[in-house]
This record gives sequence, structure tokens and C-alpha cells, in this order.
Amino acid sequence: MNPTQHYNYGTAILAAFEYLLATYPEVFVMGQGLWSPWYVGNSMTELDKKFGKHRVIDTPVSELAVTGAGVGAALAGMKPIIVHPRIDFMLYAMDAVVNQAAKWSHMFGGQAHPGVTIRAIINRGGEQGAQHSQALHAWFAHIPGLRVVMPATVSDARDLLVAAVLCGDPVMYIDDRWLYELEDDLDPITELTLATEGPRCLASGSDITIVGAGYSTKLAIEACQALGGQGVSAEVIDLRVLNPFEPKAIIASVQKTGRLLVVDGGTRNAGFAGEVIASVAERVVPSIMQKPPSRVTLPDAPAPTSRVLERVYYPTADDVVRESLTLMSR
Amino acid sequence: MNPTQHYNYGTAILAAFEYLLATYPEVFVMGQGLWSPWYVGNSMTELDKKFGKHRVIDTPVSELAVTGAGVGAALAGMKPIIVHPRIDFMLYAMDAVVNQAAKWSHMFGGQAHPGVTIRAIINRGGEQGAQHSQALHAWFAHIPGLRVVMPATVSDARDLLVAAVLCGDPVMYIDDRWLYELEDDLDPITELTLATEGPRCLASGSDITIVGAGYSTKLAIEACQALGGQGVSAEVIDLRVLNPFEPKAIIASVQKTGRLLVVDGGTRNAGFAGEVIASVAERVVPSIMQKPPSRVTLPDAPAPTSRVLERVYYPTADDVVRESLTLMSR
Amino acid sequence: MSWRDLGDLADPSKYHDAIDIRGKDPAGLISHLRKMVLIRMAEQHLAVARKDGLIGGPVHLGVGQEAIAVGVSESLRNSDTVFGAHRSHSHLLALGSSLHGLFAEILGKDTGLSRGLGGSMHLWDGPRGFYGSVPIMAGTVPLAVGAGLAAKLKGTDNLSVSYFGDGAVEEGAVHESLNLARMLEAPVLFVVENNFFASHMEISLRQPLNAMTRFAAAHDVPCELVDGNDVVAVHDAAARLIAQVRSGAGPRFLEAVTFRWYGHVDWREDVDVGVNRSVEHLASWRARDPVARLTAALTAAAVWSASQHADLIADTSRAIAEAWDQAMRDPWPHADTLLDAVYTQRAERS
Amino acid sequence: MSWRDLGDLADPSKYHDAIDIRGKDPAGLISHLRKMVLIRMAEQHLAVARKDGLIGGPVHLGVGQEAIAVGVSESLRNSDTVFGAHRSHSHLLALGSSLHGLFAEILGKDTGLSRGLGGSMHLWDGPRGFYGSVPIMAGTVPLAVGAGLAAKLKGTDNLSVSYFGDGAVEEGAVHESLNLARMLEAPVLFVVENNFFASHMEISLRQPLNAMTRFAAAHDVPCELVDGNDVVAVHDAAARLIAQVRSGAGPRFLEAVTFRWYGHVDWREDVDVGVNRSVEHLASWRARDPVARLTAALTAAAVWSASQHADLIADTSRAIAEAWDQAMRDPWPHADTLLDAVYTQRAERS
Ligand SMILES: Cc1ncc(C[n+]2csc(CCOP(=O)(O)OP(=O)(O)O)c2C)c(N)n1
Ligand SMILES: Cc1ncc(C[n+]2csc(CCOP(=O)(O)OP(=O)(O)O)c2C)c(N)n1
Ligand SMILES: [Mg+2]
Ligand SMILES: [Mg+2]
Repeated sequence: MNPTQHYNYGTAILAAFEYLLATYPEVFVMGQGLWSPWYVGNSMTELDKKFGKHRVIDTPVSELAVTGAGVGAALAGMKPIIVHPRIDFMLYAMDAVVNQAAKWSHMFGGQAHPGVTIRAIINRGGEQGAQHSQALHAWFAHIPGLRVVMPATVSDARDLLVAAVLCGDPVMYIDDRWLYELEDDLDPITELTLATEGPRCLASGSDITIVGAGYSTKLAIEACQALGGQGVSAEVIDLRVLNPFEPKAIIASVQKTGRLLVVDGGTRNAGFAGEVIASVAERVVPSIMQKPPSRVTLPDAPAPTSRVLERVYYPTADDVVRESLTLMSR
Repeated sequence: MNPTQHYNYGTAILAAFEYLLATYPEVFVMGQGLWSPWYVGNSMTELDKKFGKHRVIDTPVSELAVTGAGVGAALAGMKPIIVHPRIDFMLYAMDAVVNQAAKWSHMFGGQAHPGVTIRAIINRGGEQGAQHSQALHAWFAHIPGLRVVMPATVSDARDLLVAAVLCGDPVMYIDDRWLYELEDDLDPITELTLATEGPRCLASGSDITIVGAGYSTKLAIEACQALGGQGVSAEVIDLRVLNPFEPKAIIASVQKTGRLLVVDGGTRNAGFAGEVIASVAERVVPSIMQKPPSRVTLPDAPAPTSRVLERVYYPTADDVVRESLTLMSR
Repeated sequence: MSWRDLGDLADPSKYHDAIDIRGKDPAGLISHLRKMVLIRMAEQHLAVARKDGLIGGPVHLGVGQEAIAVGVSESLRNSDTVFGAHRSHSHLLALGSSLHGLFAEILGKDTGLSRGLGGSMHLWDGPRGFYGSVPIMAGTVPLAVGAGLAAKLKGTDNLSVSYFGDGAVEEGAVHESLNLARMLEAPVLFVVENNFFASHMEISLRQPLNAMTRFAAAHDVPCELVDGNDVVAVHDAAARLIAQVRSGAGPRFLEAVTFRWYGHVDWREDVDVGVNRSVEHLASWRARDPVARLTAALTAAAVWSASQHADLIADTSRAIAEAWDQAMRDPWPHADTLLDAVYTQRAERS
Repeated sequence: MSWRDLGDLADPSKYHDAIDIRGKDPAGLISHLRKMVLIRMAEQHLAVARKDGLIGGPVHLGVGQEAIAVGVSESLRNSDTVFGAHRSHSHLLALGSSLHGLFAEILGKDTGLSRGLGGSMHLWDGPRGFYGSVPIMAGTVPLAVGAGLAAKLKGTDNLSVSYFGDGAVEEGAVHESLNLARMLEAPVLFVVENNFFASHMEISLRQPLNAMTRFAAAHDVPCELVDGNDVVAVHDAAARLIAQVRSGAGPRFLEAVTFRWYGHVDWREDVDVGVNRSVEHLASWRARDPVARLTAALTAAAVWSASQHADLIADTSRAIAEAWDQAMRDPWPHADTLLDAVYTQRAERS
């Protein structure tokens, strides 16, 4: 029988790294901060000491070459994990991800697959400002050939990283520093098949469907609890996998509730919340909707620094509750 | 009185360049192919000879530095136009566009504005394959601070370029090689204020609203004509400005027709077609929709080369007609 | 010195003595000293304020590197365009920018240089030629090339200054920018502050050789290599290079060798980060103190006295206290700035 | 030769004579010749087929540059990992890849090396160590570094080859890759084919100096510079460098000076593009013909006769005709490949 173990989101990621490095000799990790991981919280502590600096590689500040090297190492049979301590730094690495990794299998007729996992961290707040606060998951979800996962729970933080590294395709694994303190007890690792994972219902309800991903799912769950106290039964669906995107579970839920609210930590225009609303709208009979669908997102502005503006900028669980109640009102 | 003049889409762009270079000493153009513009069709012919190689600058193959230089030159008071003969090449230039140009005004409290126009060309087909076929307008539309325009008509090809260069903000001007043969007679240039431009109705109808941008608008218009022959009255709305996005005109149209079809030359997931559907769905009473909204987009796959696969890959006016008729069926 | 190697400039046991000020105008040197002391004490104040939790965001302090910005800025004009990065307090203050404006910005106040939208890592003072600093490494290097090109296209003899670090050169952007500036003959002075570290990574973990002049040589951009903790050496080299740039000779490159006393970010010393940052190593770098070495030279030349120095310290701390207290009292930005600053004209939203 | 300047290698009036084959095994040289002739005639065939409209996509031809890939590949194994770019027919064929597979791919057939999804600019032959070529400039350079790192981590003595051009070095990716490979001590041979052009732009319009060895020197990667139209010189330099790389010495860099006879893309000669591409200039480069210079040497050494050469031409054109006709008859890809090739496992869609 399997004894469960206690983790938080950060140590669950660490457990995934340890499992992968211990189990698969083809796995190695490369990125900034790996020999002094202050950026990445408790999620990579001591990995270099445990598995050696040859398999846990800190690098020059060259996001493009390092990411591309991950792609090439994967083509040569390794299972690399490239780490970007901030997703913002990846703007330099887009060619390696979009023109190379995502298209490689297709360009060569499905004969070669760069199974590289790119871990990018959403690291916002703390008055760090516009270049150190972005969440670009909608971008990556728009790129065919690139699998995109956003763990919202402690178990997914661990198990989706393992699944990503083992799936054989290039994967963006996007975690969020604001989730690192989440806690849970987990069973030992079982290897999931990423291609068959998708959105999952985390709380079932009958009045309204609230969809989130990553930290937005945490907001959705908190809102769901608050709404319960006000007699509103909310169903929470965690997206988990944004590309390829399978909206079945969300559609089924909305068919039941007739109300859809999407919470997203990205900016609004052409963001992923819009995709969720569109994917539902085009597949349900309009008349079943009690109210038009709605979204709670960042405003269409870069991130500010001043704490007073950060407070206005980032959506909270209260915002989700407020918008949910609007959708509930007749 | 204003004598009209005959242009095609390509020469209309050329006319905008000539007007800007002749009228504004702060305007200069920099990018690849400008001293032998085989990439850019007839849209920049002889500019270097007319205005000098110091104002029409061909460059080393350094998309990132060249784009960033455009941002810096704008901050220093110029009105630069940076030219990327293929939008695909811009994957190297994303930091200059997204982390610098788009955020600059905001990061410094609105005190400095990099009024740089980045002309990127969608250049598909001809068996060029996955890295030479992309349309990334949904990406740019997701970035606050970046204005995004996609001319679909001969007049917009000219006038939106002029408006972009004069607006004072960073603008992505995305034109499409598949439109260069469009012809029209135009009045002399009048300078538009980009901030007040937005989606425009190109053909009014009562049965279905078809929305497009750039080349997709051309497909929508062709479909509209074909549908007319089959007794279906389609209204065509050309997006023109994707960011900041103002959906009012589309909503008004859908409120009239009760049917929405969005045509987009990008891939489907997290693409701009989804944004249009979401923006309408969240603002109209669901029951007014005769049918769920729908989209015609690229499949979620990179572009192939083989002509037989290109034929399957790219949406045609027939596809738009077919999907429209589906929406018309009871 | 070879273009491949820093030689004994990389040896912290060297260059501890008073700098050579023979033939220099004492008044100029004393104004250098005042600026360097202001920058140092301002950053030391920020270190304490950050430690005490008064500052909400990260501060990247350049204590130990003051001589570089001060030495370079002496030859600049308000019509030049200067770009920095995450560690740019000195670049800004050396241009004579407002201490209060800097403090208010770091505190996120409406009166800050960036109106509370930037903090320590996003500084701007256009009127003084400080065109912006941002934390994305090498992010402003191509911008500086473009601003230089603009100066050239306008027919002025203004120039652009691009400050970056020994870590930033690992970004392709720097190499593209060197070649582009060279081919455009853009008036740009590239200033690399080589402090041997990029966050926790000492240079030997990131690059095979320690001299940044390698890249200037490869791109055929004339360069000079100086002791960055000798304000006279920096000033003289910068003055020479800037004169060449203004004359239309194209870009130039200055490598200034230095060391930061604080750790990568905030007030800690980071003496724990592995290679070449032991307590002893840091101590010997502290002995190559740009302020102390200038002060010693001025004192030896009998143009500066202990009491004058005491007054300078006292005046400076008073100025810092006043600017800080004012900034602390200043109002917060209004929520509207969040959307108003996105475009030149606020976008209409439905 | 200086690391800054190509010297008379850049002067097309030089190096027209038979190459020096003293002490070389005739059999080896003759196999070089066969490969070079095959590559040249295959590409000349493609030029005509493209002109005649039989080929739907662009073809970037390397006629005149055959000696480089042939000279390098001699020292490679199927277990090495070779990466190319838009002009990679020679890189592929020099590894002994299938002419029919190449032709079928260029014609967009299901039997093509990339199953009709790649065309001329996206070639792949994993079993022969050709790991991929793509048209985004410098796009595969970081990938080659990673594949080299993989070989090292697996404890093999395989290596990675990264072919790129004198234009690609203007992309920051190349500079980042040189430093990264050097710091990882990754087994990579960087091969730059310096043909003085990036599409319509001659090198003097893009870079201040014409030698790519500048960048190897700056990044402390040992390099050699050779006449790229002398297959023996290329072979010997590549063999030396590859031996060093296999021995675990880290990356090496080879600059091969050459010229392309056709224009940037397709069959035209582009003698109209301004700098250094006049009819005369092209003619003198054609006189530095790698095939003719090897043939002359072999003939002079009496190990190769006119009739043998005639047979070689005849056999080669027969082989080309057969491969082409077969490719023309081959089936088109099935529409399903469009979605099936996106992921290892096709995604379920509702
Ligand atoms: C593109 C990018 N990658 C990584 C970082 C994280 N980071 C911030 S500063 C820094 C080190 C900078 O070193 P250097 O350029 O030498 O400047 P210094 O800190 O020494 O002044 C790093 C890695 C960043 N800000 N931007
Ligand atoms: C990122 C990118 N920018 C621009 C281009 C357009 N382009 C294709 S090949 C080429 C020139 C390449 O020159 P070089 O690297 O010397 O290779 P060569 O053509 O001489 O073999 C250019 C500019 C491209 N394919 N990719
Ligand atoms: Mg440094
Ligand atoms: Mg070339």
C-alpha cells in the first residue's frame, strides 16, 4: 500500500525533478539559477549537489541558445528540462520554441520529435514591474505542436512535470510563484500520459461554471467557497492543459449550469479566457445560456510597480465572487 | 477638387512610404531587402534611390537589434518604420517589441512614447513551409501598449500605414502578400487618427455577420458575393485594428443578424477569431443568437510545403460559403 | 593590455593606492568626489531602507562602481541619450538627476521619476538625457543604437550611451548591436561595467575569458579598457572616446573593470555564492575603493581636507534625509495612471 | 592569416590552379570527386526543373560550394548529428543520403525525406546523421550545440556539426551558441561557409571585416580558415578539428571561403545585385571551381582520365534522371499527414 507524503507546490515540483533525474538517465536540467536557485523558491533545492553539475547545469545569460540547445539535445535522444526563472526572459527565446521546437516534428513528416520540456515561471508582484510580471500562456497555446500545461494543484505541479518530460513532444510547463505555498498530501508518483490529460472539475456545482488555470484556478476555488456561503453552487474547472485544448468538460458543465465565468491571469485581448468562451459559445445552443459568458482578467495594461497600483491591477477572489454574483442576478 | 488615382495594394503601400518620407523628415525606413526589395513585391520599389540610402536603410540580418534600434530612434524623436519581409523572422525580435516598445510608455508613467511602426509581412504559400508562412497577429493583439493594424483594402494599405507612423505609439502594421494585386481608385491621402479607427462594415446584410482581417476579409467579401447569389444576405465587417480592439460595430451587426462567422488566417486555438466570438458572446443576450457563432481558421498545424497539403491547409472563400450556409440552415 | 585578458586589473590585491591626479584641475576632481559620495550614500541609504522593509521592490545597488558613471557623465550633455539597466541609480544620478525623484520612484510615489510605474529598475529623466533603464538584460542596448542613429540622421553631434554588464554580453542582442552600430556608423558609446558577476554566477562560470574588449575587437569597434575604480582613468578614456564619437567616427566601446560591494540584489553581501566572493575577496575589492582612492589623492595634493570631507558627508546625509522624508510624505499615484499611460491617447473601451 | 582578414582568399583572381594533392590517396580523392560531381549535377538539374516550373517551392543552390560539405563529411559517422540551413542539399548528399529522397521531397511527394512536409528548405535523414535543415537563419545553431551536449552526456565521442553562412553570424543566436558550446565543452564543429553574400547583400554592406574567424577568436573557440574550394584543404582541416572535438577538447570552428554561382534563390545568377557580383566577378569565382581544380590535379597526377570523367558524368546524369523520374511518378502525401505529424500522439479534438 502507498503511504502518502506531504508537499507544497514547490516541493512537489522538486519531487518531480528528483524522480525524473533518478529514474531516467536521459533527463538533465539546464537554465539560469540552478546552482543557486534563489529565483525558483524551494522547487529545485540542492538538485545540482544530488545529481551533479553535469546534469543540473547553470548557464550563461543566453535564453535563446540555452533553449535551442534543449531542443537539439532532445532530438539527440535526451529528455531535457530547460528552466526560465521568469517567463518574461523567454521573449529572447521565442525562435527556438516557436519556429524550431513546435514545428520540428511537422516539418520533417513526424519522423523526429524534440521532447524538450520548458519550465517557465510566472513571477509577479513585489513591485517588479512590467518586464518581470508577464503570463504568456495564451501565446504558447496559439502555437500548434507545442503542448502547454499550467498546474494549479500540488499534485499537478508534480505529476504534469513528469508527464511533460515523458510525453515526447515539446512542452511548456508554466508554474506560478504565487502557488508555491499550496499544500497537499500526495500518493507516490504514477506516470500520466499527457496526451490524454485535460481540463478537470475540481468542485462540482449547479449554478455557474468558473474556469481557471494555474493561479486563476486558486482564485476560482476560493470564490467557489465564498459563493457557497451565499447559496450559490459554483462548479470549478481547472484547464490544466491549454494546448492542444479539449473543451469537452467545460461544455458539459456549462450545459448544466447555463453560466460561464472564465478567470485568467493574462491580459484580456486575445487572451486564453476568450478562447474558452469562444469554444463554449460555438458548441452550445445559445438559448441554454442563462446569462452571457464573462471573464475576469488583467486589464489591458502592463504591470505597474507601485503597491497601490499592483493592488488595482491583479484580480482577486473577491473580483471573481463579485462577477459571479452579477451573472447570478436576474 | 481631388483627382482619384489608381493603385493596387502594393503600390498603395508604396504611396504611403513616399508620402511619409516626403512629408516628414523624421521618417526613415530600416529593414531587410530595402536595397533590393524582391521580398516586398512592388511595395517599396526605388525608395532608396528616391530618398537616399541614409533614410531607406538595408541592414545586416539582425532582426532583434534592428527592431530595437527602431524603438530607440523613435524615443529620440524620429518616426521610424522597421520592415520585416516575413513576420516569421520576428520571432528573434520579440523582446524589442513586447518587453521594450509595447511597455515603454507605461513603464515610465506615460512620459516617453516609442512611436515606431513595425511593418511585418504575412508571406505564405508557394511551398515555403512552416517557418515561412505564419500569421501571428493574435500574439501582437495580446500585448497591451502595441497597436495592431491589418489592412484588408487598398485604401487601408495606404492610409493605415500613414496613420500608424503618425500616431505616436508603437504599431504593428501587418500586410499580406496575397492581397498585393487588389486594385482600387483612391483619393489623395488624408491623415487618419489611428486611435479612433476600428472595425468597419464593408458590405451590409441582414442574415449573417462575417468578420475578417487582412486576407480573411477578402475571403469574407468573396463569400458574401457568392452567398448573395444563393439568397443569403451577409454583412461583412473588416477588423482593421486588432489592438486595442473595439468590438462595438461587430456587436451591433450580430444584434441585427443573429449569426456570427469569424474568418481568420491564423491558427485556431487562442487565435483572434476566438477573441471576436468571445467579445460578442459576452455582450449580447444569448437568445438573440439564431445559431452558435463559428470560425473558419487554419487547422492547428504548422504550414506544410507540398502543394497538395497547402490546398487542404489554407481556408478558401468556398469554405466560408459552406460554413455560412451551415449557419443559415435550420 | 591584451584584448583577451584583463591582466592585473582582475587582481583585487592591486590598485589600492591613491589614483593619479597629476595635472588635473582640483575643482573638477572635487565635483567628481561630491557626485560619487552622493551616489554611494544614497545607495547605502536604500540598502538600509530596503532591509527595513520601507521599499517594496528590489533594489540593485552599485556601491563600489560609482567612478564609472561619474567619469563618463562629465563629457555628456542633456541632449545626449543615455540608457541603463537594472543597476542604474549611478547612471541617473551622475547626470544630476533629482535624488527626491529617484527616491519617490523607488517608493512607488506619484512624484517619482516614472510616476510610480517603474520603481528602481525602470528609471527615466528625459530632460537630463536619461532615456530609460529597464531590467531585461541587454534590452536597451539596441535602443541606444537607434537613438544614436537618430542623432546622426538629425545632423547633430549628440550621442547615445549604452551601459550594460559583463553578463549582458552573453545575450545575442549585444553582438547584433555592436555590428549594427558599426555598420550604421551610429554615434554610440558602449560602456560595459565588468564587475565579474551576473547575479550568483562569477564570470569564469559563464565565459572562457574575462575581457569584454574581445567583442569590440571582433566587431571592429575601437575600444579602451580602464580601471573602473579610478575616476580619472574613466573620465579621460570616456572623454577621448566621446570626442571621437561626436566627430562622426562611429561607435566606441569602453570596458571599465570594477566590483559591486553588495550582492546582486538588495542589501546582502552574497559572500556565499561560490566562486570568488569570499569575505576576503570582497575585502580586497573594497580596498580598491574609488571614493577612498580619489579622496586620498586629493588629500595628498592638499586640495582637500578632513574637515571638508566631514562637511561633505554631513551635507550629503542631510540632503538624502530631506529627499527621503519628502518622498515618504508624497502621495501615491492615482489608479487611473494604470490605463492612462498605456498609449499616447487612451484607447476607447466598450 | 590574420583572424581579422581573409587576405587573398577573398580575391577571386587567386587560387584558380589545380589543388595540391601530394601524398593523398587517389581513391579517396576520386570518391570526393564523385560526390562533388553528383551534388553539382543534381543542383544544376534542380535549377532547370525550377526554371521549368516543375518545382513548386524555392530552391537555394550551392553550386560552387560542393567541396565544403564533401571535405567535412569524410570525417563524420552516421552517429554524428549534422544540422544545416536553407542551402543544405550538399550537406545532405555529402552524407550519402538518397538522391531520390531529396528529389521527392523537393517535389512535395510522400516518398520525400520529410514526407512532403518540408521541401528543399526542410531536409532530414536521421539514419545518416542529418538531423535537420531549416530556413530560419541560425535557427539550428543552438540545436547543434544541444545535440553535441547530448553526445557528451551520453559518454560517446560523437559530435555535432553546425553549418551556417556569413549572414547567419549577424544573428545573436550564433554568438550565444559559440559561448555556450565553449562553456559546456560541447563536441560541436561550427562550419561557416563564407560566400560573401546574404541574399542580395554583399558582406561589406553587412559587416566591417570579412573574416568569420573573428568570432571564434572572441569566444575562444579554436578555429581554422581554409580555401573552401579546395576539397583537400577542407578535408584536412576538418579532420584535424573533428579529431580534437572527438577527443573531448570542446568545440571547434572552421571557416571555408567560397562563392555561390547561382543567385540567392532558384536558377538566376543575380549578377544585378550591386556590390561584387558583376558578370566578370562571377566569372573569376567560377574559375576557382572546386570540381575543376580537383579534376585537374587528378589528371595531372595521371590517376584520372578524360574518359573516366566522361563516364562519371554519364553515370551521374543517368542516376539523376532515374531518381527524378521516380520522384515525379511518386504519390502525393495523404491529407492526414497534415494533422498526424503535429505531435507524437495525435491530439484528440472534439
Ligand atoms: C533577459 C534576462 N535574463 C535574465 C535576467 C535575470 N538577471 C537580472 S540581472 C542579471 C545579471 C546581470 O549581470 P550583469 O549584466 O553583469 O550586470 P550586473 O548585475 O553585474 O550589474 C540576471 C541574470 C534578466 N533580468 N533578464
Ligand atoms: C531569421 C531570418 N532572417 C532572414 C531570412 C531571409 N534570408 C534567407 S537566406 C538569407 C541570407 C543567408 O545568408 P548566409 O547565412 O550567408 O547563407 P547563404 O545564403 O550565403 O548560404 C536571408 C537574409 C531568414 N531566412 N531568416
Ligand atoms: Mg556584472
Ligand atoms: Mg553567405
